[in-house]
Amino acid sequence: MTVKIAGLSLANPVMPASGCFGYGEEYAPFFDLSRLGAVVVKGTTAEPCAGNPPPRLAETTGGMLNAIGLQNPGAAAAREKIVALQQWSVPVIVNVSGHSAAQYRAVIEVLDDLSALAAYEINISCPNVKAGGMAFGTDPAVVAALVRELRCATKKPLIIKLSPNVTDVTAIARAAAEGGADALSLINTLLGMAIDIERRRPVLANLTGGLSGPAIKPVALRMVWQVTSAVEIPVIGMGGITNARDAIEFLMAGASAVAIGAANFTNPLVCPETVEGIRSYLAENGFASVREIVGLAKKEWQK
Amino acid sequence: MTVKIAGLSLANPVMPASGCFGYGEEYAPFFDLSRLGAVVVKGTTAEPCAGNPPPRLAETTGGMLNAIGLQNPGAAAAREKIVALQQWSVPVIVNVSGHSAAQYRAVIEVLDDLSALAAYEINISCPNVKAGGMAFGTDPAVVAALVRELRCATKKPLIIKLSPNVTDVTAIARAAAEGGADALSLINTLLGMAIDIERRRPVLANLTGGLSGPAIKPVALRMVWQVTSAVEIPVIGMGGITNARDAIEFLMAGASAVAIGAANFTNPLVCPETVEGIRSYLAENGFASVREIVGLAKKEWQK
Amino acid sequence: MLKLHTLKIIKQEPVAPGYQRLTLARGIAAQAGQFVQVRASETFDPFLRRPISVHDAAEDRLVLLYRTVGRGTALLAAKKAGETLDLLGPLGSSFPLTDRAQAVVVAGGIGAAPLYYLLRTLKRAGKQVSFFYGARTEAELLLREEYRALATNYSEATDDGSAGSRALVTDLAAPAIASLDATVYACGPSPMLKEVARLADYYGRSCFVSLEAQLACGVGACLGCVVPVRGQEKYRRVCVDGPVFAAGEVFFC
Amino acid sequence: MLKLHTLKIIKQEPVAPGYQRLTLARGIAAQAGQFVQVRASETFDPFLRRPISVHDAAEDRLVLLYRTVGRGTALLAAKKAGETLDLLGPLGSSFPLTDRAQAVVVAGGIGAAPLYYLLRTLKRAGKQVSFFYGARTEAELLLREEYRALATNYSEATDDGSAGSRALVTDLAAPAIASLDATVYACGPSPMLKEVARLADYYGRSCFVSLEAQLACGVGACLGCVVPVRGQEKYRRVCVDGPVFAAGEVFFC
Ligand SMILES: Cc1cc2nc3c(=O)[nH]c(=O)nc-3n(C[C@H](O)[C@H](O)[C@H](O)COP(=O)(O)OP(=O)(O)OC[C@H]3O[C@@H](n4cnc5c(N)ncnc54)[C@H](O)[C@@H]3O)c2cc1C
Ligand SMILES: Cc1cc2nc3c(=O)[nH]c(=O)nc-3n(C[C@H](O)[C@H](O)[C@H](O)COP(=O)(O)OP(=O)(O)OC[C@H]3O[C@@H](n4cnc5c(N)ncnc54)[C@H](O)[C@@H]3O)c2cc1C
Ligand SMILES: Cc1cc2nc3c(=O)[nH]c(=O)nc-3n(C[C@H](O)[C@H](O)[C@H](O)COP(=O)(O)O)c2cc1C
Ligand SMILES: Cc1cc2nc3c(=O)[nH]c(=O)nc-3n(C[C@H](O)[C@H](O)[C@H](O)COP(=O)(O)O)c2cc1C
Ligand code: FES
Ligand code: FES
Repeated sequence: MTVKIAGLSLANPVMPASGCFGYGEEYAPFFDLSRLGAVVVKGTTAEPCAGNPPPRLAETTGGMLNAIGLQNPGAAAAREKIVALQQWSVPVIVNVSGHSAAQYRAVIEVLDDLSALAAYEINISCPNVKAGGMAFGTDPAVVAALVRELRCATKKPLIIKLSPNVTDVTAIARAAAEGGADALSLINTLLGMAIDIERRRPVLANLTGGLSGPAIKPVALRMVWQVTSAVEIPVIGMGGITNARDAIEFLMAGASAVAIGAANFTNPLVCPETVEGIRSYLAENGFASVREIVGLAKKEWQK
Repeated sequence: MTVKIAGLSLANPVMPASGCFGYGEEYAPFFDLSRLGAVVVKGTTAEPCAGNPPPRLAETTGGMLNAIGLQNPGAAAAREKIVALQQWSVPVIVNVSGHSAAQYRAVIEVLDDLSALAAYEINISCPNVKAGGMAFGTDPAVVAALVRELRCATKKPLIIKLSPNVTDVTAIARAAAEGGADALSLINTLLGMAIDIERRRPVLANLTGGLSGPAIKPVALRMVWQVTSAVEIPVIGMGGITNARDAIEFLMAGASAVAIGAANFTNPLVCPETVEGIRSYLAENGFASVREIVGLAKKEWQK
Repeated sequence: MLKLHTLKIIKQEPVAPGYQRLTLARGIAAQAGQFVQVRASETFDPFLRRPISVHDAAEDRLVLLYRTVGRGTALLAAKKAGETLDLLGPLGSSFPLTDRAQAVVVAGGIGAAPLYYLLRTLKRAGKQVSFFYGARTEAELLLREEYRALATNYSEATDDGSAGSRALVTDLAAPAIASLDATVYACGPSPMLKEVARLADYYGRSCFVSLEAQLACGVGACLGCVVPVRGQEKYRRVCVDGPVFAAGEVFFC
Repeated sequence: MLKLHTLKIIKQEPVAPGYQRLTLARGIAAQAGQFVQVRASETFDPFLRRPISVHDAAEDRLVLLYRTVGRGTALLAAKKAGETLDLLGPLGSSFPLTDRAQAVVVAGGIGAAPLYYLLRTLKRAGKQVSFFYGARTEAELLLREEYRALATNYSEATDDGSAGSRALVTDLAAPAIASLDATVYACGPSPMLKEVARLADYYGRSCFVSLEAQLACGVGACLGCVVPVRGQEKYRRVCVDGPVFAAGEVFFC
């Protein structure tokens, strides 16, 4: 079940998606966190961040909208929580968010000495983060420059998390790879909104929010397929995974590992159940390792 | 219940979305088509088109993928079907597709004398239609030029149907408006895919397909809100509408009318039920006309 | 006639592990080979209706026979007598009767579902019917006594030899197709249908097969359910041009 | 203790039109004010769990009282005795007992649900309880005799005067809050809670309110369910920091 991503060796290819698992502590009562391939923690900014005013959530068909607005205790306070995660001896991936390159760097500076911290996932895809009027993650040149700058700031692996709200996700992926990314995560949420027809106004106080859950799986899978055809670096696939079958779809599409977000809310055991489900699938179908199914659908397709 | 769009006067704001209602005949056994605000027929090309090989469909959570590939009998054969729709005395909007500006023009040339034809909906958002390597509907300059050219080809109203698979839908919307569009339709399907883990290959013979159904409603609603803030021309909102409540969300977000696609497959009466549902809502809430709720959520939001 | 019905469930019986027979309280004027589009849930998961063949029909009754394979059929199986079922139909083409006095009917697995009503229809029309029923194992020869009672000649084949011959049902049917001046009807997995079609073509029998495809609308509007047509750059819709096709039209045999 | 449970439904009773009481076969060590996250469907529509307060609890029993307002609660109401319910809990904070010997408890509509268990808890602790129960109409004063039996003093208010006083329940409760050296507890619509909090603050009573919000995870991980905290640039989570808050913490009164 082991996989290698960005120089990390993970016991299995399943991890929770950032922002859907806090700093791990909330799900520790449900299962042994060491059963995860890695833990990806909440988007962390240099300074503490209060986040957006409520309402922050809206349920949608087969999914949900969120506009948390990066509420987090800030990098300094996050240190403790990251260290506390060490007790599970599971690699910790820290999702880093900011409003400028300097802010991303600031987070790395505060955390970089933590041996518990296995890799950074750089969130350049939060709908609220702007650079020069355009969302950060939507301009290849901006992305390449940011990654290059962060590449100099740390020796730890850099995973760049891409936005799906773009015309051509492969252009952004290539820019990140050229900038020196070790791996890519995709997808972040689709930008959406909901209207409360009783109150006659948008449901979310932030107007728009990020759509996640099984509703977006087809879009996520398509982007994982496209990106893994466009770049050589490994991809962590996510977007709507709810069980092992979904996870296997992402692996077969070319992802080297998967992350599970909103489905944790419906089923707190979804991560360990997915690990076991993949394990059974491999055994039943005579595969010796996860690697054997990575990109398998692509190979079949090219025949 | 009457609404005005692109110079057309519709008895109510509800129409089926293109490609989900054939040329009307398939749903005529279920209800009186004159209860619709308009009928939007299948994407029609200059020449007959066989479409993509099967499988063309995949179900997804809260939606479906399709890769029909514009199967249609061609403009000449479509004439008859359009004329046949006249018996319902409901405005007929013809969805026009092509692989080049010349092909769009060719469709218009064949159909333009039909008095039964109330307006054209120009589909510049089909994932398979390419122009200079990039999908047609994703480059503002290409869109403006196409609309300008078609503007000269007909006196009938031109509704431009936009793709959601872009970084900035407002840029495309503005380009279409500047090119002379009378109205906009949005959204077309999101590009997605599915993998069959038993067969270890993509489900659709076309690899990717268009995602529609309630799963995409939040994205559609967001784009309708954005576009109706960016341009003056009216918008026909669509994407995941399944009942009157959904339709009212689109109207409140700024759409002047709505179209219903995939939900027809689940409930063949969804269109007339939505008309009645909107009528009841208006009556119960003391609104004298549909116009009074168009953009209402925006007004509340700006307060 | 095509309509949206809300029918009361009067019986929901397991007929074998994973197989259910559902009896509804009213007829919908369906013919053998036609199907209905069932709404398995009031919610949007699953989003699409599920096509199920008419297993048997009468004025006061509509019977479905189905296999529980996924979410939709599981939800259908959870419905209880007394509840209602929302369905669209009857849909699609039916098995045509011909002027031949004899018929060979070949069923593979759950493909037997629509053939029960066909057997009843053929019997009522006074035809001599040879019925060949194949399944993986004895347990999956659903309702075998009821099928047997409707056929002039009845033969069984299973993959594991637990009932009838341990043979492919097509091999069992081959001599009948070769020797009888019969119309051939078949429903089952695609390789089986192709072999039946090949045999029928070779011996000059007219042959009708019932196909499956992923459907969406079920009424011909979405063009999603097509199959290629022999020798033409064209597709036909399983939901309205089929599900029953002349074998020669859809197989390159 | 926090766990995922699959509990058997032993009773599903309508207690008024649109209101159900659901009794489950096993306790989960819940305290008054806590809630559970119920999975209304095995499918993904609805996608999220639904929070429902613990209406009553014992070693061998968990009781929920809920109003059918949308798809989730409708699916919950369709579940029958003998079926199971998948739930997460107990979750959230509970109503604290204080050293006061008296309590004023104010319920508005379905906000009464968690207060039943609170009344039982207060009674067991030997408190004198004045219970004020407000609803739109008599029919919505759910289980009124059971509530009445648990309170030392019991008063009713309805919007239409069909039972008790035609008054706002807060106006009815005001004299008690003003005059009794009591701890005040409330659950109901937000304007009601604000008014109770204002009264309690004015008369110097400690006051605990149970809040609602749209939840996703229910366990504190998603940060979706927050409410602003008085006088701070901070938010607190309804699901783990609440649903029961000290009134002064969440209302600017
Ligand atoms: C015209 C027509 C007539 C038909 N008549 C009949 C009939 O009379 N009787 C009958 O039984 N069928 C009939 N079918 C087939 C029937 O429509 C399908 O079996 C049904 O739609 C499946 O729906 P589902 O939701 O249960 O399966 P889905 O969930 O849609 O699954 C489809 C496939 O994916 C696999 N799958 C999905 N999820 C899982 C999972 N979690 N684990 C393992 N495998 C999974 C299933 O094995 C299945 O094969 C007919 C089809 C057509 C087109
Ligand atoms: C901590 C906590 C404890 C709670 N405890 C309880 C409790 O003990 N008892 C209880 O009854 N509730 C309780 N609630 C509230 C309960 O969680 C909600 O009522 C429930 O989640 C609603 O789910 P639903 O799917 O039925 O409604 P949804 O479908 O989610 O609808 C939510 C709202 O939208 C409206 N709506 C949605 N669809 C339609 C439609 N088609 N037509 C008209 N209106 C529509 C409904 O009126 C409703 O108000 C509690 C909430 C919290 C946060
Ligand atoms: C409540 C919530 C909070 C999230 N917060 C973050 C975050 O802080 N940083 C980030 O990169 N992604 C964040 N995401 C996005 C998820 O990590 C994931 O990319 C997305 O939800 C798609 O996966 P899913 O469909 O499995 O949820 C958040 C998602 C949700 C639902
Ligand atoms: C089966 C199918 C065929 C479609 N064909 C067309 C088409 O020919 N032309 C077009 O502009 N849009 C086409 N669409 C897109 C719809 O018109 C609509 O924009 C989209 O499905 C979103 O609406 P919905 O979620 O209500 O289905 C098609 C959609 C479906 C599901
Ligand atoms: S299922 Fe839509 S045309 Fe057949
Ligand atoms: S619901 Fe997720 S933190 Fe409260």
